[in-house]
Amino acid sequence: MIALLLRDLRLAVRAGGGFGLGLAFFLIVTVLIPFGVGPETGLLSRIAPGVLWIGALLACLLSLDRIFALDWEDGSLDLLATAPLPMEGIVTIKALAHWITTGLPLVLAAPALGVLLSLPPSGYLWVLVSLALGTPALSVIGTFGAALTVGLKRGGLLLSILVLPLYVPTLIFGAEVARRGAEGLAVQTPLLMLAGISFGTLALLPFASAAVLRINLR
Amino acid sequence: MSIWEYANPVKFIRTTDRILPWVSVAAVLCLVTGLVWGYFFTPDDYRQGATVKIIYLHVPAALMAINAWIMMLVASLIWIVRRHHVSALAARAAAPVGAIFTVIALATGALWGQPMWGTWWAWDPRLTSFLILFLFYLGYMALWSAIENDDTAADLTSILCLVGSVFALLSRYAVLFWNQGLHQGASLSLDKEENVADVFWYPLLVCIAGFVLLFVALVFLRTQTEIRARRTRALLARESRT
Amino acid sequence: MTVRDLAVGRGGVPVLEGLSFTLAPGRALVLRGPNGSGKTTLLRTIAGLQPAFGGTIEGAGERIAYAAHSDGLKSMLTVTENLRFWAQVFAQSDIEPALDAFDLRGLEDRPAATLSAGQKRRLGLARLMVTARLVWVLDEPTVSLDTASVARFAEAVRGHLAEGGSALLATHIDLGLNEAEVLDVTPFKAAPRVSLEDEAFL
Amino acid sequence: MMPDLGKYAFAVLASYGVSLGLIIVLVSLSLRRARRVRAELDKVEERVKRHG
Repeated sequence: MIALLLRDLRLAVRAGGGFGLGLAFFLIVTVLIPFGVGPETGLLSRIAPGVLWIGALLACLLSLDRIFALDWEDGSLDLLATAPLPMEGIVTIKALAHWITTGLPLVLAAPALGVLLSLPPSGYLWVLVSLALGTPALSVIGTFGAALTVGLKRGGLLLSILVLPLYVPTLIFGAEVARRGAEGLAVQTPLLMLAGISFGTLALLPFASAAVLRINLR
Repeated sequence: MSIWEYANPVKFIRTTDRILPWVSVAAVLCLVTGLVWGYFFTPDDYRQGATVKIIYLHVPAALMAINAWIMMLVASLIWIVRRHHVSALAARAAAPVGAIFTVIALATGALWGQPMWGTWWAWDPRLTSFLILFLFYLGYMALWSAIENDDTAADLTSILCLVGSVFALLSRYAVLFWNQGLHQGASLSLDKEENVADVFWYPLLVCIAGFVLLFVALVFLRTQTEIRARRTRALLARESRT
Repeated sequence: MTVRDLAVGRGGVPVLEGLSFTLAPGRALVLRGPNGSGKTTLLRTIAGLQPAFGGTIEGAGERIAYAAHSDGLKSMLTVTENLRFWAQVFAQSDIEPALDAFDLRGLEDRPAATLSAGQKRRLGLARLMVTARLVWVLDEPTVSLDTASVARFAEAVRGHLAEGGSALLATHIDLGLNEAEVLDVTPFKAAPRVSLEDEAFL
Repeated sequence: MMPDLGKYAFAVLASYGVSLGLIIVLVSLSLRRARRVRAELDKVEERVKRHG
């Protein structure tokens, strides 16, 4: 399993697309927002936590279809399915690799982009914490969507339609933590809910993803 | 004689063919009675004025939008556990009906909200939940139509329906937490005295019955259609193979 | 491995049925049959990728190493990295014999993207040797191999058999594996029938 | 006979219009597809019967 993780990470580094693409998209979204809503600092600092969350979510969405598509095309997915790894393990590792190549860079870049949106100083910590806690859930849910659409030719758009409604609870609680943190309010309740969603999806959703993947391989 | 006999497509078509006319007539009767009663023969509410008449569409549609999803969930579970084709096709047939009911609930809600709250759309928990429910319906239908093999599609959509149900519930609580909302409490509960006066309550009940019957009739009809379409494909496949 | 009265199908349509054979250790079995006769479906079923319609398969599962038309190579990784990855997945570490057997010396550090079709195929087959699995299930293993490479491949299979392994191959060309038994799947062709999932509607 | 809807006429009428319109569209689409699929099936069944 470690080998699979290392291979996916190595591929992401070599192919370039992995780390760079999501980050660049995140940057573009956050840079475009002030052009859209105007440069007024007060407004920007108020919407900054939400914008950072939306940007991270969209950047994450962008790379979902790559989770299984390449392995499907070159036949590795068939071979992995006959390997002594449990399918649940494979999808979990795939989600983890996606998080490390996409989610983690987004988490780390968020404070830097927060500067561009004049995020209040009290917000940096909570944006970082909420994204660090929430992006794994985004990767795991996204892996489920990618497994659903793996054999389809134009699965990209369908994947977004399927995954976006599933992202709603994570987005609401994550952005709420970031917003309350930025405004100096208590964050305990949404933070606990966000953690609950993350751990819950991490524990349960791989079973659904594995079942879906088996159906798609047959 | 067990209920599972009706899972046989032929048996299902034969049975529903007998029931369908009655259900359809009953649905039309109930809807016409309820709506006419509600529209022409009920007084205006002292607070909401004539807009109270929207209740006869809004509440039943909203109720059935949720119940349709629950029915799809049950049908999906039956498909996963017992693999009865009729069950999977019934879930497929119910999805567009549920989606349309969701749109009706949203549209009437917006039209009601405009004079009451002074805005077409508020990110009120209930409205937002229905919007999310609508997105779930869209995704579900899109997945059905994207996959060519019928059984694979049935398998994948049932799992999506299961997972989606969990996330829909989660969204419901998330949205409640996120915005406490303008919407009045449920207009309908078992202790009706608290909410709706009898004058509004009885026509509303008839309308709800009408929507339920309409849903049943549409699902029967559409499931029959799906079964016939599958049968046509199966016959053509057999023809080309022999 | 023993297969008894196996029925397999594609997209719900039965393709082969009533298939029985035994593959003893040290033996090889070559499947023959025209295109579309269901060899690939049979091999996928035996490899556990799709459920059988009927019959039993014993001694498969965790003992099988499967190789299909596509090699599952990552073009961005080098030859050694590709091999080492599969070795690790199967909890092995020694990739040297595989490199030797398929004449991949000198190519070790080349990314798989720069290999020729035949070289890629050899790398894909070398993967089998690092799985340490007893039963090789191979689907058209000799596609895009030249005569010398085919001979090398036959040698590798022979070595595998000598170590007590066995091999199940679907192929059209003569590998020079004289000891292999041949099974023509044509007689087991399933009667023309609609798919099982459609049957409920007829 | 017509109830006086007062200033809420638009909201009420539009609600009824939109809802009934959507229901009618849904029902007629379902009916049309039902009829088409049934006709197609009948045709295929007829042919299958004739050819044995």
